[in-house]
Formats: sequence, structure tokens, C-alpha cells
Amino acid sequence: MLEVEVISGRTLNQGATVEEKLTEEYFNAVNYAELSEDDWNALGLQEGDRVKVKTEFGEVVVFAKKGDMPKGMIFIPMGPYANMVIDPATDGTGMPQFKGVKGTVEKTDEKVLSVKELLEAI
Amino acid sequence: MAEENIICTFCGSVCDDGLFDTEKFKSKRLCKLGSSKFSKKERIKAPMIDGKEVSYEEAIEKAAEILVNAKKPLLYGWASTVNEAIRLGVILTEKVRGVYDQCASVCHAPGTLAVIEEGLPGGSLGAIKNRADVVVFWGSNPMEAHPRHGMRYSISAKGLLIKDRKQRKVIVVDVRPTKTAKVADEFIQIKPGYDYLIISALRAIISGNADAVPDEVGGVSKEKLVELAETMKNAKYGAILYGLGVTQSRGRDRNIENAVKLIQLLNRHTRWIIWPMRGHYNVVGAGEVPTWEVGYQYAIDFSRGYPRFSPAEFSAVEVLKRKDCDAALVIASDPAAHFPKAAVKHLKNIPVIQIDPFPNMTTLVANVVIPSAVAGLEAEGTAYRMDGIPLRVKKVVETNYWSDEQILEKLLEKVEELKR
Amino acid sequence: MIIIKPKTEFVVTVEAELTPDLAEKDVEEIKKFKVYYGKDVVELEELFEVTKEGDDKKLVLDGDFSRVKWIGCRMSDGEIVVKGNVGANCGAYMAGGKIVIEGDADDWLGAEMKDGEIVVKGNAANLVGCAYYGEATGMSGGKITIEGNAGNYIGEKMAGGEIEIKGNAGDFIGTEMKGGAITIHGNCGFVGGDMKAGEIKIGGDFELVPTFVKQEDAWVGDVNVKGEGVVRRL
Amino acid sequence: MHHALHIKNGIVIDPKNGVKAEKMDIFVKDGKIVEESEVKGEDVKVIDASNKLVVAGGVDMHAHIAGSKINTGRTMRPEEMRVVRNIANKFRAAVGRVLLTSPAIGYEYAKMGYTSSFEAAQPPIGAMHSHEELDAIPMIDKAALPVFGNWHFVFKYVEAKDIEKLKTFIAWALERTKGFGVKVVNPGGVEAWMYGGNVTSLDDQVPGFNVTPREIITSLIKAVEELKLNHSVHIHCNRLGVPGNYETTIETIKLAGGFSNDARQVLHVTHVQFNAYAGDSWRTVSSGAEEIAKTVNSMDNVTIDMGQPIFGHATAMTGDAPFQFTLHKLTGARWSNKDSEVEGGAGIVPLVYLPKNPVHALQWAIGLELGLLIDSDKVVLTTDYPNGGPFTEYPYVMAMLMSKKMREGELEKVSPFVQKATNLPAIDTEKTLEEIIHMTRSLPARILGLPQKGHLGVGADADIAIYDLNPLEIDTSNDFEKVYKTFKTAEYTIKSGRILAKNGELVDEYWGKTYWVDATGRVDMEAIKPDIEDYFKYYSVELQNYGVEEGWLKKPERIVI
Repeated sequence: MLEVEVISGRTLNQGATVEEKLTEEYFNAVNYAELSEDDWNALGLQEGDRVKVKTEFGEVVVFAKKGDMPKGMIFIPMGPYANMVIDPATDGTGMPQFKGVKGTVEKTDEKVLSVKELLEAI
Repeated sequence: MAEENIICTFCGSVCDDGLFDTEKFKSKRLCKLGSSKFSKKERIKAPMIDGKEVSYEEAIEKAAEILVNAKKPLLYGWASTVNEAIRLGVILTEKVRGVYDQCASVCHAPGTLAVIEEGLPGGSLGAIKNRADVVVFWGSNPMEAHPRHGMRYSISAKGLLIKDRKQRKVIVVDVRPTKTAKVADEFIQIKPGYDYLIISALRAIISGNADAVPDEVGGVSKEKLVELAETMKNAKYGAILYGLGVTQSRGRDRNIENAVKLIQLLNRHTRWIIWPMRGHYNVVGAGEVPTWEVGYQYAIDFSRGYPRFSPAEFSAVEVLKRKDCDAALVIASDPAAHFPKAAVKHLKNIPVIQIDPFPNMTTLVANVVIPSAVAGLEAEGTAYRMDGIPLRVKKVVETNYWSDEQILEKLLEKVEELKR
Repeated sequence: MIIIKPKTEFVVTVEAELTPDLAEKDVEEIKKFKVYYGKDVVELEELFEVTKEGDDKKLVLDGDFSRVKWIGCRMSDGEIVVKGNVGANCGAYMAGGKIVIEGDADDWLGAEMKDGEIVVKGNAANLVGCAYYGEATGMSGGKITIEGNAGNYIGEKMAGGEIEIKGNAGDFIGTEMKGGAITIHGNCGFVGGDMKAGEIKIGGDFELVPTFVKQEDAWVGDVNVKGEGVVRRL
Repeated sequence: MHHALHIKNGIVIDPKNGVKAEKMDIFVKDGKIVEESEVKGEDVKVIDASNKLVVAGGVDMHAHIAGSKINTGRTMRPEEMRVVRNIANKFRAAVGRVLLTSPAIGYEYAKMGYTSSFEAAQPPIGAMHSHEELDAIPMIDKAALPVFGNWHFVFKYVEAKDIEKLKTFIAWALERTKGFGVKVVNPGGVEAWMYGGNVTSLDDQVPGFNVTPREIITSLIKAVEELKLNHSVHIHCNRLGVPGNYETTIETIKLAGGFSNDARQVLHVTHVQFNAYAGDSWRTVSSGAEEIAKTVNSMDNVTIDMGQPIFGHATAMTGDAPFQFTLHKLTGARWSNKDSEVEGGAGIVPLVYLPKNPVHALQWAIGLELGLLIDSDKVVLTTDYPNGGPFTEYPYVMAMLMSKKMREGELEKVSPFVQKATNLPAIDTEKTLEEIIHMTRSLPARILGLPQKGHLGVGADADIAIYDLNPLEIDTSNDFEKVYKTFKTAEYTIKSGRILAKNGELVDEYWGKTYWVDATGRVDMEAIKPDIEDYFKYYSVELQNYGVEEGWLKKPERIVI
């Protein structure tokens, strides 16, 4: 298990599938976390592995991806998976903290829920 | 030739040079995001009440009942429809004494709060393409979020004074090396959450108070900050284009407020502007229309019969998290996918009306679903590009779906009838 | 003294501008006091049990008032005791008197407060003693004491008075502050952005904006606004 | 449903038709003023106006009521939106202190007896936004003046001394923006701002172009006069808000010298108060109003409007972006700016006029001096809303111009600086009620070139205001409080024959017309096509998507030249 800072944001694929939320393409566009090579190696990850991301606000299982990330930071595309773990507090501004939430990431055998299952789990 | 000119209704760049082949149902010149917008996709087939197909009239009548019977309905979305529909939506919200909020609430609304604090010294995208010799993308990543922005307006765009990419310096400030960072002349990686402090330090350096600044701020060396400050002061016409990296992280509106103060200061030396990289194609309209109609951009409550603004109380996320609405109308948006789970939870517990062309996660929790025509493809109307420039998006394909404007007009009529 | 108890769980929040002035009225009149419940304007007794005991200028709010907003707004004297939590904008524009909250307070506690006293036994949320959007001046007098923790944006544009937080506080303490004093016994985040005047004392860890000048036992700034604000360790 | 109206026994003041406080009846049918014979046999509603003043509806020829500037102002100033003027019921919710929402603008004009208002600065590329807001203003007729003075096309044709192409371009631009006339804001100065500067005289060269403000102004006057547009060039002079600027203003006014027009002025100089400062710094500043008044009075082809400041809150919003930045530096207040493609720019800064502030008091006094010293046939009453303050305070200005006694009272409340820096205390002039009616109705209508507005003659639009004031009895010198109160709230406001407001209560909602001027028939549009196509490379939108189609507007009214 590693301590990380979770950020979320737009990606091309997320944007291109955002009007097809109930499709496999959208599922694939938003259901992963990008980790730095160091963190990838530290967790002993292989292509296709899943990780569980946990923060004070929730947890979610996503696919792991090696990305161009600084060590100790993971990126989840904006969408329902990221929203399971981001900080819902708006501090009076109306804007939740979608970026920069402290959490942990660990390798898991649990499956990645579908978009529908995710909604049911809320 | 069945090729028509189109104006893209995906992102805030609102590229207006697209072409659309109505026979092949395929666009040309648009980016990946635009091409996906103008392609065949699964649609909501028909109006539905609790999963059962009904007529538009029946669905609208049911929707009107829900809104009129609610103590405090939330009417949310609006960023992906046209001004004509938004205007009806504002009037509808006023009529049912509900809460109007729009997607900026979870996107660029902190920028609006900064406008309230310090103003918005900006310029149009054309001004940037013509004049900007230094462009700073701060917490924004157009290569993923606005793919043609760089080519049309900012990075490699050529204009009146900038004839060549080499005449423009592009700097990216971000917490990670984004795709945009890779095409920039310089990338400054900062520690997440430290934008505010870095901007304060830049202001001090520019105003001659570098002595106060410590050797390192937010993961950036003082040396680097001094260099950036010099680049800024020596620009002829600079632009900071900020994104969600600033609005959605620690500091939010205060980061932008501080950046606006930096721009105020820089204009004492040379010309600088700042502008938000707005997301949805008409999220600007979703704020401008209520502003002229009722005085505020978002988070507007009408429970007393007149508008009040308070993001802490009337933003959609707060309203839902606090269970402070007893019905919701969601249009041209998908809060079930894009809100934190604490907010989505309440959406599952109240009557929800959805108006949207496409099935999405909100469809799964909606009681009344009203499919609509896609603006820019099947319906026309006015939209404001990210810089507020109005463009008339077009109808190039016939459809049996009602436009958002038609649906809302009818809904408003029904609400008036029920209130009588 | 008036005792007000919620009758039910509220479907949506209630806006009730209750002040101790009410206690001077006849109980039947008090029951007819108008409050906002969503789009409906209703009489106080429709949502709350109201009883009167004696004539002192005091309201006791007995129960969970976390969904009731604007309690004590613009009050000028007398006392309000909230036995539980209280909703947003409590004590806003307050000009005198005292509010005691035995539970937690929500956002905008004591916003633009001018005088009087607010005591929170639990925690407070964000924007304590701040200025509403578009206004130039936050809290300008009086005292707010928070026994527990507080959220972000404390004392923004504050011009006078005192805020004391016994626990920790969040980010952006005393931003654009121009007078008055903030004391935080615990830890907090960013402090002093564009501070012009006033004093901030902190017991625990904090992050000062990088534009203050260290003097003997304190930091003075913010240099960006030629500020003479003082930040020091408690 | 559609009543004809018979306004009976009112005391009519109708300067255009030479009616000076005469008891007469007015008849209305189908939105127009008609002869009595026309309403015979109709379902006529009779309004008893005995002992009441009956005048044409007010015409506001210069206000910022629609478009991106006022809307950014609203966004920037939520504190302005907390004044509730109407709760949603039969009519819309309406809010605003000085900055008003669109519904509130229409409602407040109507309550005051005003029935037309002109948006004074439409950014051409933002034309559709201005029109959307105009379309959201109920009750009144309206139009917008696009800004030309920093548009690169204008620079290019002036540089080439090609008046024919300039004319064609103006026709093209008015058609594309659905605009009404040619507004000029700090010509050349806003382009200089793109490089961080401004122009300091009529003869500075505009950066990047071989033209001067003087050449821009004279060329535009020539082009507009040859096109015979309804309205003349409408200019916001260079050097606004700078001590010593009155000389530039006088020089600008004199540029009208070589031109003439039988129907109207050839140059309208707007909100002159802001351009009427003598001295060379804010320490030595004084009024230049007298010199300006002399110049205007000596010419027969120039008109002005006052730009009167009202003490209290205001929001400066102009196309004069460099001035707005200067104002921001001066006050430290919030500042918005918009550099707009190759068309110019704009800025917005909140401000408050304080009676004890010497400069503010001076500005207040200068506005009044201009109103008093300039012939009533050449000066229109405006506050340059919201730059000088609210339009709802026009009655204050009306009363002040008519009463020396009122001015003496007000002078006691303001900074004594005005005693030495202006001549206001020494001015004895008291305008008559007839002159004031002219300055708020028939004169602005004539200046705009709208023959159907501002009067009550047969054929005019039935835009009528009735006030509870008997002009035969009122002593405007002494009863200034009554004058003020009366003009704040019309007893009846009638727009196109419909009663919209009665004693300050709204009774009917009406959607007015948007006028625009089509001069394309007078020019060869093909002549500039290649230039426009070529120069559009400096735009960020396609030429084909630029502009506003008539069908997109709610109630367009095309005026063909």
C-alpha cells in the first residue's frame, strides 16, 4: 500500500465518450488510475492489474495504468470512479475538491464495478 | 453535396469551421471530441415515466406536476444547451421558486467568485491569437480538453503580430507533465495545492519585493520564479489561460483571485490578460443568461420569489449533499456521473426529471426522461464560446426529437396552467 | 424566555430570522412569526413548538437546528442558546447580544458581524466572520469563540473584533484582513494572504504566505499590499 | 382587447409641434397617435388627464443597458443585485441597485414614463449578445450603436482615404450587427491600449496604422453623412477622464465644422461631463464646461449629452479600455477588461460618487453646468447609465436644471471645491419645463433621427407619459421637490397605445421593437468583399458565422436608407 495524492481531470477519451456513458468505451475511458513508474514497480503491478484507491471519503477499484505521473500522485479520469474517492466538501464555494485528495493505493483482486453497479453501490 | 458548415457543440472552443456530411453522418476538420459529438450514438428512444414509454405531452405534464408540487426543486445543468433554452429554464425556475444551478458550479464557478473579488481583465481568443507572445497554461490542459484550441487560438495560431510559432513562448504550469506540457516551450511543475503561494511570490518579485520570498515556494525554486517573473514582465502581450487544475483544487477561487491581482500588477508594466478555459460549449451562456435575467451566474435560489446567490447554500452539490431539495430537473448534464457520491445519493432519493439527447448515469436514476434534439446538429440556437463570443449553432439534420427550447416552452406553459 | 422546538424533520431547510426581540412579544404573536420553508411562507408554530417562560429577552432553540438558517441574523441584544447544531448564516450582520451554540455551526457564522458575541461549543464550518460576496468588509466588531475546530476562510476582509478557535482551522486564515484579531490554538493551513492590518496568533503548525517579512518575534506583511499585518506564534 | 385611447383634457407640452402647455385631447389607435375622427365608433378607453401634464414618452439616447459589459458588471457586483424591486408574480422578479437585470430595466423605465432606450456601445462581434439582452428588456423600444473607432477595417479605409469603401463597410457592419448608428469610442486610443498605451491628442498616430484620431473622426463623419444615416456619428472623445481634456473635446467638436445636415447634427458628443476638465492634474483640475458650452452654442451642427453623475453607487463601463485601467489604478477597485479581436475593447470598474469628494463634486457640478449653459436645443439629459449612476434619477437632474434654489441646497452638501473650481454657484439659469421636456423627448428623438418618437403629433408612436403635475400652475423654481417626485413615477405610461404602468404599478407587459438601419442599398457591397474575406484571417470566427440575422431577433424593425 502506498500513500498518494489523488487528482482527477479530463482526458481525450473521457471527453470523446462522455455522451455514451452506458457503453464499454466510456467504461474503459474512466475506470483506471495512472501511476508513476516508481509507484507501479513498488506495488509490483502488471498490465491488467487492479488497484483499490482509498481516501477519507470512499474507496474504488480501478484498473492500474503506468503513466507520466510524479511519484506519489495518481490520476483518475473525471467521472464516476474518481467521484467515489474525491473530497465532496466545497468549503462554502460549491466546488468539491476534485483534485489533490490524500489517499492510499494498493493492489487488489477485487473486480472493477460497471458504471451501473457503481451507481447502485452509492 | 450534402456537406454543411457546422459549429461544434462540444467544448468551449466552439470551433466554427467544421463540415458535416449529412449522408455519411460524419464530420470533417473537427477534433476527436468534436467528431464524436457529430457521430451516430445511442439515443434515448422516447419520453419515459418510470421506465415506461409515453408521449412528450404526458412526460411534460408529469414533469410539471413534480416541479409544482415540490417545496424546493433543483433545476441543474444547462451548459450543453443553447441560450434560448437556458432563458426559459431561468424563467421556469423563477416560476416554481426553485434553485437554478449550472455545470460551472463544479467546473469554473470559482473563476466567477474571483471576478466578484477582483474582476476579469481578459480578451477574446482572437486577441490572443493576434497578439500574445507569451501564453501560460496554468492548470489547464487543452491538448486533452480543448484539442484545437492551441492551433486555432493559442499555441501555434498565427495572427496579426504573431506570424510564427517561434514568436510565441508557451509555458505550462501544472502538477504533472500533461500532454500540453509536452508541446510547451517550458514546463514548471508545482506541488499540488500551492498555486496560491506561488502566485503571491510572483507578485512580490514583480513588485520589487523579491527579498521577502524564500528560496523555494510550492516546489519551485526562487530562481525559477524570478525567471518566470522576468518573462512575464518582458512579454509584449501575455495571457494566462487557467483550467480546472486551479479551480478544483486547494484554494479554488482564491487561486484565481490572486492570479487576477498578478494580472493587475503586470498591466502596470506591459499588457497581460487572464481567461478561463471553459469546458462545455455553452457553459458561458448558462451563466450569462441568468445574469441578465436575474442578476447572478449560478447557485441562485428563488424560494422567496426573488433571486438570491450563495454557493455555500444553493450550489447543486451543496443542495444535494444537504438534502436541501425535494425534486430535481437535470438538463444537458449528468450529475450522477460527475458529482461526488455524497451528492449523488440524494438524487437517488427524490423525483428526478431528465432532459437530454443521450442516455447517461442520470437516466438510471430519473423518473421522467424526456429525450431532446442535439443542439448544433438537430436544433439551432445561440451559444457563447469560452471567451463570450456569441455564435449561432446550426440545425443540419431533421429529427423527430423536440428541441430543449420546445420542451421547456411546453413545460413552462404546463407549470403556469397548474399554478392557476 | 422563549423555547422553540422543531416538530418534525424538515424536508428542506428552513429560513427563520429568529432574534431575541421575539421574546418580547405575546406567545400567540410569536407563533405567527413568518418563516420560509422552501417556497412556502409558514407560521413558526407550523414547524416548531413554541413555549414562553418569563419575560427575559432570550431564545432557547431546543433540538437540531442544523437545517434552520439565519438564526440571530441582525440581532442587537438579548441571548440565543441553541441546544444542538445550527444552520448557515447564524449571527450574520449581528450587532449585539449573545449566541451560544452547544453543537456545531454551519457556513457563514457571524458573517459581517458588527458587535456582540458568538460561542460555539462544537465545531464551526467555513467562512466564519467573512464578508458576503461583493462586499468589502467582513466582521468589524464583537467576538466569535469556537471551542472545537473551524473550516476554511476564517476572517476574510475582517476589519475588527476577535475570532478565537480553540482547535484547528482550515485554509486561508485572515485573507485580506484589515483589522481585528484571530487566535488559533491548534494547526491551520495558509495564513495571511494580502493581509493589510490586524493580528493573527497561532499555536500549532501553519503555512504563512511567502510574502511576509520576519521580524523579531513575528512576521509582518503581506508585502504585496504593503500590509502591516502581524502573524505570530501564540 | 385593443382599445383606442382618448386622453382627455390633459395639459400637453409637445415642443416639436410647438405645443406649450395647452389643454388638449390626444387620440390613439393601433399604437399611433391619430386624429379624433379616426377613433369614432371604436371601443375607446377614456383617460381623464385634467390638470395633468401630458408629454411624449421619454427617450434615453445613451445608456448601457445590454450586452457583455453590463452583464460582466452584474457578475462582478452581486452586491448590486440585492435590492429587490419586484417579486415574481404576474411580472418577472426584478432586482438591482444601480445595475439592473433586464426585466428591471424595462420596468423602471416604464414606471418613470420613458419608452425608448438606446444601448450606446455594442461590441460588433458581440452583437448577438447585446441583442439577446435587448430582447430580454420588456416595455420599451430599443436599438444598439456598434462601436467603430478602433476597428481595423476603419483604420485601413481611413488610412487609404477611401471614403467609398468606408461607407460600404459601415453599411456592411450595421447590417451584420443589426446596429442603429456609428458609435466611436476613444478613436485609436483603444488600439494603443493593446500595446499598453493610449493616445494623448487628436494627432497621435495609432500604433500599427498610419492614421490619427482626427482622421478617423472626420472620415467617419463624412461617410455617415454621405450615407445619410438616421443618426450622426456619436462620439466618446479621446482623453476621457483626464484633467485638461476639455481642449481635446473642443477640438473634436470643431471637426464637425465642415459638415452640415438639414435634419440633425452631424456630430453628437456624448457624456461630455467626463471630457470637460481643465487643469493639468487632479490637484489643479477645474471645470472646462463654460468653454465647451461656448463652442457648442456657436455651432449649429453639434449636440451633446450630459453624462451627469448622481451621488451614490455607479459602475464605469465603456469601450474605453485604457481609461478603465486608469480608473482601476486610481481607485484600486475591481477591474474587468476585454480586448476584442481587431475591433477594440472595453473595461468595467465599480465606483461610488461621494458628495464630499472634491473630484466627484466637481464632476457633478460640471454635468449641471453643461446642462445649464448649453442651449436646450443642443443638450440631452443623460447619466450615461450606469457610468454616472442610475437612469432612475433623471428626475433629480430635471429638477436641478429647473431650480436654482434646489441647486443652492445641494451645493451646501458637496465639497466646497466646486465653489472655486466651477461656475455652477454663479449660474442663474433655470430651464423651463418645456425645455426639459425637449431635452428628454423631442431633442433625443431628433438627434437619433426617429421622426415618430419624442412628440405627440398625428402619426407619432403612441408613446405617452402622463404626470400628476399641472404645468400651468407649478412653480418649478420653488416646487422642486414636487417636480422630482412627480417625474419619478408617471401616473400613466403608455407604450404603442398600451397602458403599461399606472402610478408606479406595472399593469401590462409589452415587448418593444429593436430598430436597425439598413444602408446596404446605398453602396456596392461587392466592393469590400475581398478586403473583408482577407482580413478575417485575424478573426477567430469564420466570416460566414459573423453577425446577426434579423430572424433571430424578437421584434426587429428595419429602417431602410
